[in-house]
Amino acid sequence: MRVLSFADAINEAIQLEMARDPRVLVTGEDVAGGATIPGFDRADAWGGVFGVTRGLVTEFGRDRVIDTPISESAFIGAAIGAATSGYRTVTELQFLDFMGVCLDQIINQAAKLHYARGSDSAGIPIVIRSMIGAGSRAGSTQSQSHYSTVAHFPGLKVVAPATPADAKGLMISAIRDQDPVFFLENKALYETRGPVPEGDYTVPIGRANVVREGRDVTVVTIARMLSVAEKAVAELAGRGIEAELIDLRTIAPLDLPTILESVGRTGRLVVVDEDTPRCSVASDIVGLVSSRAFDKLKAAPRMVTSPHTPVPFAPVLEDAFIPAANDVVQAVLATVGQEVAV
Amino acid sequence: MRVLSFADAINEAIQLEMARDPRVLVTGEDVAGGATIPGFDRADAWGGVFGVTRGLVTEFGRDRVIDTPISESAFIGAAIGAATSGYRTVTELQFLDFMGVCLDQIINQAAKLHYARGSDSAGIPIVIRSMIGAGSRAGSTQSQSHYSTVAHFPGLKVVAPATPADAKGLMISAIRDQDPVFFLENKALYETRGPVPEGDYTVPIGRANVVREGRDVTVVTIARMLSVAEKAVAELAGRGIEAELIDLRTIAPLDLPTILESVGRTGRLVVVDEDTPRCSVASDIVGLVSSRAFDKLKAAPRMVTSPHTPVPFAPVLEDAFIPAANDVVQAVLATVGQEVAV
Amino acid sequence: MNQTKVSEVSELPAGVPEATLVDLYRTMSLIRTFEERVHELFVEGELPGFLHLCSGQEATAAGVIAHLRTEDGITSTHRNHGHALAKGVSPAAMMIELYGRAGGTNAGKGGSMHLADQRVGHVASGGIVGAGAPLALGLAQAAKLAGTDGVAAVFFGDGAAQQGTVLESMNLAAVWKLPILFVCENNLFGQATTIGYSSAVAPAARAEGFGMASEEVDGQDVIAVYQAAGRAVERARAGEGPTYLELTTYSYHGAWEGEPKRAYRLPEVESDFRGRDPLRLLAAALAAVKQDWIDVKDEIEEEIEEQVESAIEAGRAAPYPDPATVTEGVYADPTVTIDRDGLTVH
Amino acid sequence: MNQTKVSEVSELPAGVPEATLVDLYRTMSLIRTFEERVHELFVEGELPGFLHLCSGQEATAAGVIAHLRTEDGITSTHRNHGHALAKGVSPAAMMIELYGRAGGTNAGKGGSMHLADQRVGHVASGGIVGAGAPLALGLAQAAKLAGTDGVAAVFFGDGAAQQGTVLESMNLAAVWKLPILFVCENNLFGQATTIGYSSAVAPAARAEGFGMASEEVDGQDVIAVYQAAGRAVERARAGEGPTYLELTTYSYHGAWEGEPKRAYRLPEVESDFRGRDPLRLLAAALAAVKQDWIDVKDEIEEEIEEQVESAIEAGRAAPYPDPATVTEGVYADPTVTIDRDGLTVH
Ligand SMILES: Cc1ncc(C[n+]2csc(CCOP(=O)(O)OP(=O)(O)O)c2C)c(N)n1
Ligand SMILES: Cc1ncc(C[n+]2csc(CCOP(=O)(O)OP(=O)(O)O)c2C)c(N)n1
Ligand SMILES: [Mg+2]
Ligand SMILES: [Mg+2]
Repeated sequence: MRVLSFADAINEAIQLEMARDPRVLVTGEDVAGGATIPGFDRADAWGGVFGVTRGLVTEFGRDRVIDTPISESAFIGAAIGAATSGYRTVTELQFLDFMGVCLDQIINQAAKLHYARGSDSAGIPIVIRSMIGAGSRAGSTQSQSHYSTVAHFPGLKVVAPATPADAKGLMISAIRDQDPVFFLENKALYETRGPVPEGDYTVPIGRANVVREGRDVTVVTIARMLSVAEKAVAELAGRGIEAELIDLRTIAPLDLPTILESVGRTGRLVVVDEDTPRCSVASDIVGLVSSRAFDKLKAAPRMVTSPHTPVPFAPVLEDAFIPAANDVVQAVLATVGQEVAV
Repeated sequence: MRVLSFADAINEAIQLEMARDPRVLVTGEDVAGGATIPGFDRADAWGGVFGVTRGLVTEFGRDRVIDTPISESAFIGAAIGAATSGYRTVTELQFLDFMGVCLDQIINQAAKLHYARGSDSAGIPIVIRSMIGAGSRAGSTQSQSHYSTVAHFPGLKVVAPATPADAKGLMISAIRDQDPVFFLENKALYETRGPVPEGDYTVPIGRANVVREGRDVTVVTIARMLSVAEKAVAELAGRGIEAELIDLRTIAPLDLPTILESVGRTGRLVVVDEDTPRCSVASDIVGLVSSRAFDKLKAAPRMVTSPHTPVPFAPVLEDAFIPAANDVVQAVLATVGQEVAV
Repeated sequence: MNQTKVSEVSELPAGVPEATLVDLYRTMSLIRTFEERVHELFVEGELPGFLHLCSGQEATAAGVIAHLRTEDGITSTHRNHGHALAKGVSPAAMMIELYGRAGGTNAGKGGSMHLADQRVGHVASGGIVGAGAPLALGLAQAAKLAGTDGVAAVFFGDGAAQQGTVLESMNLAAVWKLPILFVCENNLFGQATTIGYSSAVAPAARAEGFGMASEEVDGQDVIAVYQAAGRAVERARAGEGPTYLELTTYSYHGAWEGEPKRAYRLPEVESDFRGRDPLRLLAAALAAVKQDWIDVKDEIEEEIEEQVESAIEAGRAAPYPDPATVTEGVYADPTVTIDRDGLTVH
Repeated sequence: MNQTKVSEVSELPAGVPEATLVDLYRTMSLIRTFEERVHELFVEGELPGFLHLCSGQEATAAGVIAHLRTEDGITSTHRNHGHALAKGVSPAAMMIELYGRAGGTNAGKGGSMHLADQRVGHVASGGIVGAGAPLALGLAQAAKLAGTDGVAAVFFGDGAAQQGTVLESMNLAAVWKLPILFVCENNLFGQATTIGYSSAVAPAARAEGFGMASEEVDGQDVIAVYQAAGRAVERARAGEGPTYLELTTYSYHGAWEGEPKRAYRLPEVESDFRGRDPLRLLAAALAAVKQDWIDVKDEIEEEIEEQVESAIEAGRAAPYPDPATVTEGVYADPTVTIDRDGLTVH
């Protein structure tokens, strides 16, 4: 199959939906680039900091691919308002770290309007693209992955693809969804490449993906942590430990059944999450599995997360901050070891 | 001992600290009330929507008890800046529901400045007072308890007292603390009364309180949920089930040791949280206990929370939304029942 | 910028048809009657909720919204009853909602602060001060993209005028040249904070700094409001961009129902405004030019009385919502099947 | 409001001592040399990080900060090296931080975007556009409460000027009449978005709408900047409140180091600004009046060259931080004992 980068897969998904549905818009800081500069309606435009929306303004024009001032509350709120008029805006909150300047529009307007208006509306179909992930030496305010804070709010959907194929399929689903969808893109994945089907297909929101089957332990990962866990799983296989690997893909609504089904067979759980630990998706999943499948668990479920600190800048510190394959290996060995010890 | 309301206990704590330390300030919308209205420097001033800061402007004047425009980012950020100059501002984010308009100053500035500046500063000593809690028929944007979203961030401390005595002691600790402290006040508690020691005392931040000892099950509560759980515990005692009741008091940093010590004896855990379930403090505690004390658990740990919905307005709906004593009773019976079944 | 002077009494201006004035009176009278009855019902303990009434401010809702079509969307605030009624939301549906019953505007899930009815363009209101401004930008953007001459309006208070959300929305409206009205209802206070303390200048003074037209208008004088709003709406429909209207008015019932003390509201200020009550001002103007005004007025008020009483009856008669519906309708997507904890059910 | 006209070349104005001009040159030269070497080291792959350099914008930092005392606090942005150097942060400590080593300004925990040194009043910078404005309000409030004539300054860009956080901070500064300078470094772009698209008017035009004084100044002309800042600081120290300065300038290295394409930056615009390079303008002005300028200039540049090279040496020589320190210093309170997961340890 044809191979694309994660960034190009997202670009293709948006391009296809914009071509299919004239009510799909793209807004955000520099999503086109160079607005009002003579000649920059065209291919020279930026297409976002990492070029994910490059070329869209060329094909669809400035009316549908709209640069904005640095006013996230205003333009994300505008996307919500336009949604009540039937438009579907793919808007960009450049980094999830910036949510604090506009979160009200997301958690109190987008998330609640449908319910608080009596649940008889067509919903709030918007997609909020946002970058997550440490490792780019950007420091404490441009490296975070605090998606548990948005996953907390009823009314929002939150997806975090790990592969180019899922990125495309989830983006198409997100754009067609009737509800607000937070679409998280780990910076470190943009250049990763993988097979991506041509044309129009969807990956369902609310479904985790069993990437690898295994009998000994269930390892659940989010976004970039899939690749970290894959290294660990390969090493563990060498030691005769067969891990079942589940890429969560959707953070909210959570596909607990798929996790429970797996834990029902393996009896062991390790959740790998790049976020910090308190009130995280990792502790959420461990808590939910423990309360709903306690009798299935053969050993203490474990979480592998970043430490409870801001993201540090210095490479040696940041590398120590991000969960590594060896952390996953150790966690799995501990869950298995516990039983051996019993 | 002298009896005070929850609101008056907080007022007394702030008054004592302002009298003790001239660098303690109070800011927020109408924390005095009637700024620039002739004659309203005095006792007639509001002292906040529920009068919690009433009288402070009379004693300390407009320079230290400062009304603000409805500009939460600006005045909370100002409190942070003033903290770097040695002032200790008790600032009010009227309802936690409003955090979305100013969260950046809280999670990226207050929470991170100390660490990101190299951890050699005197910290960011501010207290952010904020109301939580449903039941006042205010609807989806003035009734929430989503403190897990702030507890998630390293660098912040989060406290939520349940009694007047703890409210006073925790407020004094919060004002003296070197770090930013989120001080959560459940509206429904303001008029509740209880014994409050005179004068100057502190309740340590980071310590849960074992309110009642019991051998059968550990019930952990947050803020107002203590009173809900107390009803349940009384009913359970009637059925011969002795619950150990722990009032969390501090949400971050979490006093897990006290919970683990209790679960070590009871083998059972029920967490009662007024917040919605996903990535909540309830699932966090259940997750942490399950991963760290798995072998001590005799039955599936449980959480009692509000449902995954915005807070509805209609009394019959809102009453169905808020966790009730019977929900706690049922959860405890289930944990006990499970073992009986074994 | 064009500054309409505060007129002590409004004589009938050319160009405003008498029938329009009568309609304006009808709208204001409906709002006044509705709010006064809600006040009584709350005081009597019959109505639940956290209520922010707009008695005294009727001219702002009536005068502005008179220029809007059903499909012209508005966003409003915690104090939205007047905007809702002027926009054509059913008083009965509103009252059923306020009673917390089933079958009202919001299925019991919104309440006073969150009243909305998309079908008549009352798109959203809510408890977050200033939050309506960005939403209204989207309504205006949609109208512009659709190529209609539709407009949008956001209502907000003098307190909200200081919120960054509103300020950056003003900038975006100017940059995108959107067909939108920023309607600042300056009732002198944000809770107990005077406008003089929350802003060093009149909020409308900011518009120019964003490249936006503005007018400061006497918000007690519905004719002046109607005329200023007319100019703003015309400008918007003609593609000339946004306008900021600052309407000075007063809330007879203070900040909210049950507000502990209102001592900060100086009696002399209040009596000034009550002396220039928007309904009385318009009634006086109409009496001066319209022979049969007294009869028409009585008729209107009788009608409205009946309408409001039957709305109250509807509220009392409506069934309570089924508690089970609390977990329904969190997501619009019909394919979502989740349990009480928000977990996917296969 | 007083509007300084853009002067084509700045002849020596009365009232600015020659020594001050030489100091301004020294500061700008330090910033330029530091940034150019950082650029080279980044291109060579020696320096890590997400770097936003300020070559071309030296006059804004130098001209404004020349009026500030050590205890006058500033807050800055992602593009803060110039402000840090002008405020007196040690180039070696900065370079050590940029190298990600131990012993620098932020113990390796901040990096380029978060440089700070409280001891010299460089209180905070960071990666959130506009976030420095509220913090600076607090610095000014503290100075005012302490009864000193201290002032604060917040630096921000033309893009940040559209952020609600900045706008509502302007209002609060005016309402509280704080001793603060809002310094808008208008370098024509926020990333690839032109100021002409992000704002319908010059950002400084907003100040008046909040009741704040303002000046628009040629940000290439350090003398003009120095004079305007002098007026603003004087006003602030005298208790006359805040001032908004909009300084038009240009970033030679674009938005950030490694920015993919700069085609959106029209060559003719760039060469205009390079033709009015702030160092060259000041050097020309000094050459015209100061006999020994050539020698003084050489001396200054030699000194600075050494200073920057030794800073680089310090960066290269400094030890790497101990990875274990990643979990240290999250809280300032010495009594907090938590584990890696943020849980209390008894
Ligand atoms: C973001 C936010 N901050 C604070 C509040 C609390 N609050 C509710 S109403 C109000 C006053 C609003 O004043 P104004 O905008 O003038 O409207 P008015 O009530 O006078 O009609 C405040 C501060 C809120 N609802 N939202
Ligand atoms: C709140 C927020 N939104 C968006 C960004 C992404 N971002 C980083 S720099 C930048 C451009 C800033 O432009 P300007 O304020 O003019 O400063 P300049 O880079 O031109 O010096 C943007 C949009 C951010 N850091 N913070
Ligand atoms: Mg008001
Ligand atoms: Mg710029």
